[in-house]
Amino acid sequence: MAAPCRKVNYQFVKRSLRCFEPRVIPCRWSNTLRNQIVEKHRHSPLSSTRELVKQQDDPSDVLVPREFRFVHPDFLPYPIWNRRDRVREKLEREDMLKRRAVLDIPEFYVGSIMAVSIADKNAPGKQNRFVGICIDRAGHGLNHYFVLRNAIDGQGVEIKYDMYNPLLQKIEVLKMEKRLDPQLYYLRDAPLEYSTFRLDMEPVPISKGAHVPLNAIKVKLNPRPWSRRWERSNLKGVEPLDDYITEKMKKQKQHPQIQKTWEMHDLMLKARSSIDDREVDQIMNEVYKRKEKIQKEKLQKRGQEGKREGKKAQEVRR
Amino acid sequence: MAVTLIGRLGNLLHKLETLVHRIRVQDSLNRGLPTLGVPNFDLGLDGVNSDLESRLKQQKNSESGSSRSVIDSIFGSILWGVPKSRRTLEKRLTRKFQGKEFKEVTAIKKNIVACLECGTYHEMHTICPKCYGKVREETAAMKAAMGEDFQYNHPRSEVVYLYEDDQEDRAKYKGKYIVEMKKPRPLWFAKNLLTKGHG
Amino acid sequence: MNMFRFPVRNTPRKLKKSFGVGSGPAERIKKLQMLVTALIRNERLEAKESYCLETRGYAEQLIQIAIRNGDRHAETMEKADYWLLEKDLVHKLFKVLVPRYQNYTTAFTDYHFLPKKVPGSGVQMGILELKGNPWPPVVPRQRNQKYLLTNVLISTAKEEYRMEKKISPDLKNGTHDKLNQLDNT
Amino acid sequence: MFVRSVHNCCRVCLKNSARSNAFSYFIKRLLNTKVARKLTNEEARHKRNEIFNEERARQLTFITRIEKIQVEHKGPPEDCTLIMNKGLSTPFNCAMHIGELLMNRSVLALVNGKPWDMHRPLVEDCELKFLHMKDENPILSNQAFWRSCSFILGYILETAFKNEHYVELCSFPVPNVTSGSFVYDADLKLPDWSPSAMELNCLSRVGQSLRYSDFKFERLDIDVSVALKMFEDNQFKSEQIPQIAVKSETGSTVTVYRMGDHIDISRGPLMGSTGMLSRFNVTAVHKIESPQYGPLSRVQGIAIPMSLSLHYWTYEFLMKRATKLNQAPIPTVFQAKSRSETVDNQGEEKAN
Amino acid sequence: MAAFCIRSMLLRNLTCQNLISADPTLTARVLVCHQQVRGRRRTCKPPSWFSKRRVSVKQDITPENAKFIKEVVIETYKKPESPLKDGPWARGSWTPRTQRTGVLAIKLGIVPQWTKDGKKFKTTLLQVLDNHVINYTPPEEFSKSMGWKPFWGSKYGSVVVGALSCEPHLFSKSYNNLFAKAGVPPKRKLTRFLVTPDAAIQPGTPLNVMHFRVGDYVDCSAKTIGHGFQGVVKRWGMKGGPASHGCTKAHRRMGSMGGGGAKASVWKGKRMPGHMGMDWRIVKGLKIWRIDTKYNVLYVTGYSVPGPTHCYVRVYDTILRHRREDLEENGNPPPMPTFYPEDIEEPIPEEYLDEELFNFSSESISYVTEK
Repeated sequence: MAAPCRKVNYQFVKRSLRCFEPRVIPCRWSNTLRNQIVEKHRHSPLSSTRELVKQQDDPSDVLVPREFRFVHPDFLPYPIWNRRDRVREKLEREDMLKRRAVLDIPEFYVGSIMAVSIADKNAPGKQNRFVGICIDRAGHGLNHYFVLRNAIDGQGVEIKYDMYNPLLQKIEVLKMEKRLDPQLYYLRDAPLEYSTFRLDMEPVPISKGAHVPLNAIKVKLNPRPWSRRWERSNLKGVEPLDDYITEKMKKQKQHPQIQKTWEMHDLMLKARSSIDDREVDQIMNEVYKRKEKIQKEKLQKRGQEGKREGKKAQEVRR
Repeated sequence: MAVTLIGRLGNLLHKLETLVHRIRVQDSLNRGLPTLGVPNFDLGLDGVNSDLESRLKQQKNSESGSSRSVIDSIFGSILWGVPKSRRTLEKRLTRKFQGKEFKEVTAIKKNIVACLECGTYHEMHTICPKCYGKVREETAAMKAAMGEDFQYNHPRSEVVYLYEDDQEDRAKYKGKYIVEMKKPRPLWFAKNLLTKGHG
Repeated sequence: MNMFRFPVRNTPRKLKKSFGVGSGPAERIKKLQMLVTALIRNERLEAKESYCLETRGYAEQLIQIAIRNGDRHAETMEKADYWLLEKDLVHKLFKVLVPRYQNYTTAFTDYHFLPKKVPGSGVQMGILELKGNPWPPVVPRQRNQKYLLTNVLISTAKEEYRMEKKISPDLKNGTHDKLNQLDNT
Repeated sequence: MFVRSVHNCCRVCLKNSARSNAFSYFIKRLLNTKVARKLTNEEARHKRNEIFNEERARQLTFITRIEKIQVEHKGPPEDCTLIMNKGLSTPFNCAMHIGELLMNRSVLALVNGKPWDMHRPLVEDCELKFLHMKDENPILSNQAFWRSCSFILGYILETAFKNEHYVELCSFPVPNVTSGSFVYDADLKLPDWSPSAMELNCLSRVGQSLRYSDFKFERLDIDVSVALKMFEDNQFKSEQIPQIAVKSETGSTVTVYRMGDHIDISRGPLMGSTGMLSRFNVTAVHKIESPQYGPLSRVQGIAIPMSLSLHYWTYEFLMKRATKLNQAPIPTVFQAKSRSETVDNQGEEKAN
Repeated sequence: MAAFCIRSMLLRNLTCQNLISADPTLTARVLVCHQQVRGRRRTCKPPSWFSKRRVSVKQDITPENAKFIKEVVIETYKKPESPLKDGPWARGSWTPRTQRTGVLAIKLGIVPQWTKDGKKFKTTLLQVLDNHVINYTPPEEFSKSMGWKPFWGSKYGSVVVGALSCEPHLFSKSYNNLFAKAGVPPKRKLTRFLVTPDAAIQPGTPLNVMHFRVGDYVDCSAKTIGHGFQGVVKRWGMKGGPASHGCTKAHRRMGSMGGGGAKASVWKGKRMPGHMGMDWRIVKGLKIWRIDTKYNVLYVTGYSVPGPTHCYVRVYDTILRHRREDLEENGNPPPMPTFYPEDIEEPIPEEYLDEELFNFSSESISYVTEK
């Protein structure tokens, strides 16, 4: 059977052709710029507010100690790269260094026992001093914080301090130590004796240049219930939990959805969620140089003051 | 499309014809009439067997009994849910070809370029299919020339493929794994391109 | 900011299941292991676009850590062992690829689009290759464009422009400095 | 004014009554005589075309029997051998057999290593290659393109002006891409006219529209006598023609090209068709003084072929340069030997 | 003040894209879509009548030549044709009714700051990159160019501000011609501010962060983060259905859509699934706490400035009356029509800090009173 030959309607042809026109439909007509483009405009010779690029020093010319990055984790920026900005991080770092020039923030780690004095309107002496073990430190840049824990009158107390809070008067490290785990929140489920420290504890001296001692103590947790499922996070500083958990829980722990073995070797996951080593080197290099400069200035100041005092003393003697 | 539609209609009609024929045969058997070899289903057309036809017509007129009601019921049930008017070709085509794939196929491409080497047309962002075909063949030959080492025991140094006409470079590749290609180097595979892509 | 040498998505692609492997994150990694192994062995892959681009990231990262840490680093060795299913390739990674890419400043891999056989249908296929491989090049040789009509016009215009600028050299200096700075960045 | 009014009158008469045929005829004759008094470019072109057609028809009569020749094509898309007609088939015809790509992009053909026009019939067994603008060394095609653009400038000058102005084309120099512009020297007979930017635009538009009309360049070798007859209205050309003919191989032939209805002398080769133009601009009209021909106008332009894309900003930068006076030699009849090498239009060559 | 509010609402529809007409002479003409649309136009596609702005020309140019062309571009725009040919325009004086132009900034992110009382709060960093005034249209012309009669009469003129200079090779000719008057390189982004005629600015004037002062209040408008097509639970925060107990296919659905009886219909404006985000939003009355003149950065209160990192933000003087009172009463007018470096003789300091803001280089805050 032959199809009837028909005259094609002009309107129809027009309409159908219109729908074939190549259209560029962006999925998102975005109002946002990519990072590279912003950087390009910041250094563009056409720009009126151009940022002059200084010759970047080789990271090799200043020898930054390898430990420096572990001492100052607060200088590392937020790792998700599409939310980062160079200028913001730079300004943030400037503020941090300014604050560090005023307040002496010592080296400490999770597990160290610290004393922090902070200005408090409602405290009796308008100032409050708290001693405790550092169970966590986190946050990037000015948002960096640490948590101290102590048991006072048989009651566990935890205080979170912003590291760059201007109310902080003094930070002392009473006992420099490291623990086996990056976070010690399991102390909440441990007997109180593990987190009890005397408020008038005297600082334990540590010789300069010596390695930070590692406290390999194994904490014995209380029986369940716990605040978290500790059996699932592979804790090193805790005695084996096999006595406390049931067979079902052990089985659940082995479940691939919980183990997530595929994430262990996921190279891109790591690359996306952490900062590249080269960049860390750059940042630490910059910070190290600034800190050295600040220290020199401080020393000079002290020297001058010392001289003045000496002169005064001499005058008095005379 | 129209052809298929009309074809289907034809099939349907044919089935109807056979069905009606069966019913008639049954009818006539019941009434003791001789069966008809040919389906003599007429819709007002002049059939060949005019006398038989006239006889049947007479029968129909004389007894309006069970047979008519059966036919009506069948026809009625089929014809009820049928669209009354035919959809125009334009409407049908518009509906049929509104899919995304169809637009992609029919859209006029403005990014088509000709390969400067072989003159094959391809899209600007893609590589030339003809040139790549040659590359594939040559690569397969090179892999075959290396033998089992390629698949199971990969050499621990850079691999160099030496064609017949570049034997004098052998000294240059000292310490490298050399594979002999027993044929001259193809014209399109220039030698100096081996050391490409630095930095 | 972004230290990747090649375009990277914020979120990883979900790879559809294919023969031998299923779907889900674990199977995705399994598929990628196979692809990375194949890439390191063959130095050139032909696969779906999404497969190629996902493989690219993992292969680049693997080579990068191998270059940085060397074969004496336990963690790197563990990663190499995990990602290369065929163990003769571990030697290839450290003995062949590391010296090859030691001084590279760009990506180690290249990606090319393959044309679709039927327009408007089918999956986009692509080619992923390691740079500096011994195979014939996929992209035909770069032609010398110096003598094209437009280039002849521009380059002669450049000479004339420079001649004019010589008369007023104060203008010229500024631009060159700027351009140099631009290059440095 | 008079002509116009008479014309109107004539129209009215024709409209109103059929009986006044005699009168209208008289008026028409009057009109004709009036026009003939002053020569226009249009008429001259018409005449040249007629002569061209006659001459070509005459030359075609020499081919009494169709002979076959073997053409070997080398290059992409594939090497092949074609059997073509001697004296009739052109490289363009070969390209039609091989593929659309070659038809569209080829500027020139290389026949036995010699540059050959796309529309010039092949005369013997040969090896054929096609050249395009994106070749590795496209100097030949660049020159052909530049020369064709000069040729087109001549067409623009002849057609763009009103009928009152009789423009006499003189010659154009050897194509020199490095100079940044192509040139045509002509006597516009408008001593006080310096074109405004808008007027230059109008001139450019004529060239730009050629891209869509897609005229092909046809070549014809003619005898001196025919050439002289063809260009008898042009004082410059008629002076140049005998000198060109002497230079030629036979000693008495002149090569002319036709594009659309425009005919000019050129040594060639020229590009295939005007469809290859992408951008075309007439950039400047300068006044020059020739020792022999007196005051002339040097018209300059710039163009880009279809296959090479350029952003408008870059193109405008090049256009700015093309407005400067081109330093090509000024046309003279009797010139020194050294100069002749740099002159392309055959009109200049006789001087040696 | 009501006029202000409605004006700001109108600005949503009049985005800068409207400015790009094919004819360069119509730079100031505002094109408005007259098509009657029910509800808001939720599409990412530009209307058909926009002329194409971006072009991608693959030039067959050698790298050396490309570099040369870049050099020419820089040379061309280095000393732009002086817009001061007709002399600098007269500068108006500030009145309570004055509406100045704003700037087009880029959001950098969020950073905490402390007051001198020791209170922590979040600030948003906005960088003003390479802003120039591209065009000014006086009120009489502007009110006519709309295509409809504005209800504010001829009160406001318009100022087009552009940010981020680019090479002209990225854009079409019609777009590049928009910048001929100002004599600046073509900008990546344009926006328009309505201004009173006393705040008229000459085209070509650079705008920088000193347009504002510390302690001023500003409004920020930007496009929010796009989420695509979303259901009611994410879009409107509805509760959804129960997870189990016989719930079939209704875990994340909305409940009832409307009542019965007289209201037996789905009312207009019912919250339903649809496109979420990617929508203009204005946040009003944000205080400027700190200004960094080296990097041209504003520190603005809060983390509610819409949009992701590196999105464009329109920043302009606030329209909230109680935030403008300070300017009116204390006779502390902002620089008019914008800040000119000639106004200040001494060099500009690198940083301006609010009086209440804690300076990180000062001593820690202490409540202990020394006796």
